[in-house]
Amino acid sequence: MAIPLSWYLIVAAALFCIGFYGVLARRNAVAILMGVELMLNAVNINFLAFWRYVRPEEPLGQVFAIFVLAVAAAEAAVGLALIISIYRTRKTINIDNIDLLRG
Amino acid sequence: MLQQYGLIGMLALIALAFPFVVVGFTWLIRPKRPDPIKNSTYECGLETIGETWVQFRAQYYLFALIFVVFDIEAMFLFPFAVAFKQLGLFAVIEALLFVAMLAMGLIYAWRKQALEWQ
Amino acid sequence: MDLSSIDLRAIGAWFHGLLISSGMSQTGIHVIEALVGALLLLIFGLTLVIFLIWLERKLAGRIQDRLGPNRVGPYGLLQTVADALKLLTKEDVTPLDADRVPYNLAPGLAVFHVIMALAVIPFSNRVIGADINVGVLYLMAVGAIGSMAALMAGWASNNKYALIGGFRVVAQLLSYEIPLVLAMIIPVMVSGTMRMNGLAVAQGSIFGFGWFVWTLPLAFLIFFVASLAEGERAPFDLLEAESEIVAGYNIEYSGMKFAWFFLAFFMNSWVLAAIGTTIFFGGWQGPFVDQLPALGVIYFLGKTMILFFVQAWVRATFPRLRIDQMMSFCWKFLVPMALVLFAAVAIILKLNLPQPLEAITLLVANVAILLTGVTLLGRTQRKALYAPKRAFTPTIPRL
Amino acid sequence: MLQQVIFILMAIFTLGMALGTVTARNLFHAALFLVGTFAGVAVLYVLLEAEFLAVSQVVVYIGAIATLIIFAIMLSRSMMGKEAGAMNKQWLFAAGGSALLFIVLAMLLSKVPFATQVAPVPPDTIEQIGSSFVGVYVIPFEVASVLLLVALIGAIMLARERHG
Repeated sequence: MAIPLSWYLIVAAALFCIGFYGVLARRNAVAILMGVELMLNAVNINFLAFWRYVRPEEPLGQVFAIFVLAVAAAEAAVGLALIISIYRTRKTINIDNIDLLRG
Repeated sequence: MLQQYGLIGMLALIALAFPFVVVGFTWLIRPKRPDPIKNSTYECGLETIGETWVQFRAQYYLFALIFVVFDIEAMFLFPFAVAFKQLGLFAVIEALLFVAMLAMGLIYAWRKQALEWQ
Repeated sequence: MDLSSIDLRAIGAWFHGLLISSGMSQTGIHVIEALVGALLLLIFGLTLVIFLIWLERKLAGRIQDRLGPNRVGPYGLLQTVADALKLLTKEDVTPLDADRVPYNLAPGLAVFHVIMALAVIPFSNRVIGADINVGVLYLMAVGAIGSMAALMAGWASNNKYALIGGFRVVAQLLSYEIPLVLAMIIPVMVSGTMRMNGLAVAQGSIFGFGWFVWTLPLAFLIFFVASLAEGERAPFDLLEAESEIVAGYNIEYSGMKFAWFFLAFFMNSWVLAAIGTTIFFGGWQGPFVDQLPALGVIYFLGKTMILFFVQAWVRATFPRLRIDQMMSFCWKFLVPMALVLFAAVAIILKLNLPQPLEAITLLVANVAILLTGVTLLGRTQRKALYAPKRAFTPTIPRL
Repeated sequence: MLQQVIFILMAIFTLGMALGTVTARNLFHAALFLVGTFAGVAVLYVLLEAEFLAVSQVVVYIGAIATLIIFAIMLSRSMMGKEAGAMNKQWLFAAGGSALLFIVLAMLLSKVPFATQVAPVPPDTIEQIGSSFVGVYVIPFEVASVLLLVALIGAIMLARERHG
């Protein structure tokens, strides 16, 4: 095959690390969620790369990637609803300021 | 299979470049006489009051939310529909259960008035 | 001359042979063939849209007892060309407060999404840009890019009307995508393929009796209504409700950038008509198409024009809906009906009935669901109409 | 050869867009960069010959999730740059940690010999996926519908504007 498997894995790893950085470093809750979406995408690249290069005759990798997609959508829907609801009561979605539980 | 996508990729390149090439071409031949009033919002000097990016109502979000759930449902149903001919009656009932579950979500949204545009 | 020898495939084969004889590598041939195909599709789309704009204006004029364009060229045929030349040389005003990069990107994306849709449309059995396995879903994906363009335009203009228009139109496009897609799943289920050409092939029995519109008329109706909304056409053209939000998300655009939105609008309608033709009206199928494959293109374009005409007809005659009515109609009427229809068709197909009986059962189920839906809708609407109306509701003061 | 060139270009595009997503000060721009990333990943899926996933990626991520994110940005008026910076205090540590993680992963991945095979993709992959939804993987399939139902109900409860 023209493209070696490790290329895909390295791109996925880079995407995962960028998403990881976004989750750790951003202040805004929506931006953190975007970081999580990047990480989920990286995971999906890995699923599909392994499906293509290890067992293309069986759809397991694709099916799993579809479930990841569904979970990502559910996560985004609930996460963003939470953010909107927090914004409504606290007028901020800056993570540094959301520290109700700190007492 | 990748050959088919070769045409799609080529079309994507051309279709993406073409509008900008034409806009760039008009930039060469069109008149350019900017003035502050013409370039203001509404093109007439009437000032906008307050910030443009005002806060929107949650109604838009609720519709987008219900859409997302049904979008995922469609994505699950398409492979099912393609495989439909090889499946037995029991498999079809399983898929209908899946649809019924989401129909329940729709009914819930209906009952909670999330579908009303207030 | 033997008419049956005219085959569009022959031209492709001749071109392929020409490339091979030039001694190019395999990859080079693929690249050049893809380039030529893509350019052909682009040119086809642009010429088509010039004609469509003229056609729609003329039709709307005739329907509304006006003349329509009649000055430039015979029957005003060159009116669109004149308009295009004017827009090309027009000053292009960019608002100072605009978010420049998304502002300039949005019209390009709007054009991009309609031209991309042309790639999977089967003009005839062999004349198809790319007959991919996931054709129907690909069209959905392309539509998603279109709503992103509207959102970008609305946001980047820095104008409240544009923003409201953008958000409204996205809410509308998203909502109506669901009945549209559910209505498209049903033919996919019957034919067992997502290829656009496969869907057309599956409807090929004698003289159009295999068209899905006969066995699944309700699916077609849902598809058609939803496609009116997806094409942002009256009665669903809330984005350009002049009386409320001036002109929607493209209000701050002028010159060529406005022209791109305009072009995308017309081509989108045509693409939706073409999808409807392929999925429900047998695509390029028609009499003698097996003997003379070139006829397929003519059948396809003719059927698509008829559907486009009906769209234009509806646009010229119907009044506009309010946004709350539009959303209710989608989520409380079309989507439940599409879900019920999906379940009914799935069960009927698994009963293993003999062929003519199955088609009749499908038809009966379609009509029954439609009648039930309309009756329920009428009943609730009547209840709302005759509900006691009072100027104010007296409240009993609580002690 | 051509595939490799396309892969490298798309990988650079995707990663660049992803970097834009995590660094842009304006949240709307970050969301647009995110859309670009999703599109790039979809092209990578096409190169992997997973056409169904490539198209689903565009439908779900660009059509649904990105739109949802942009709506949420509007609803919370969380434009960046107006408040203090986009990054929190620990961003330097986060950058170092992520870079370190990437270096370790990349070294690991380029060393491990995975048992790959060169087999063609079966033409009926989509049928396989469809029949496995209602066959082998029927329980995840039904659980996914429950998950979506629960997400819908929960999100409506959270996002609804309460009256009175």
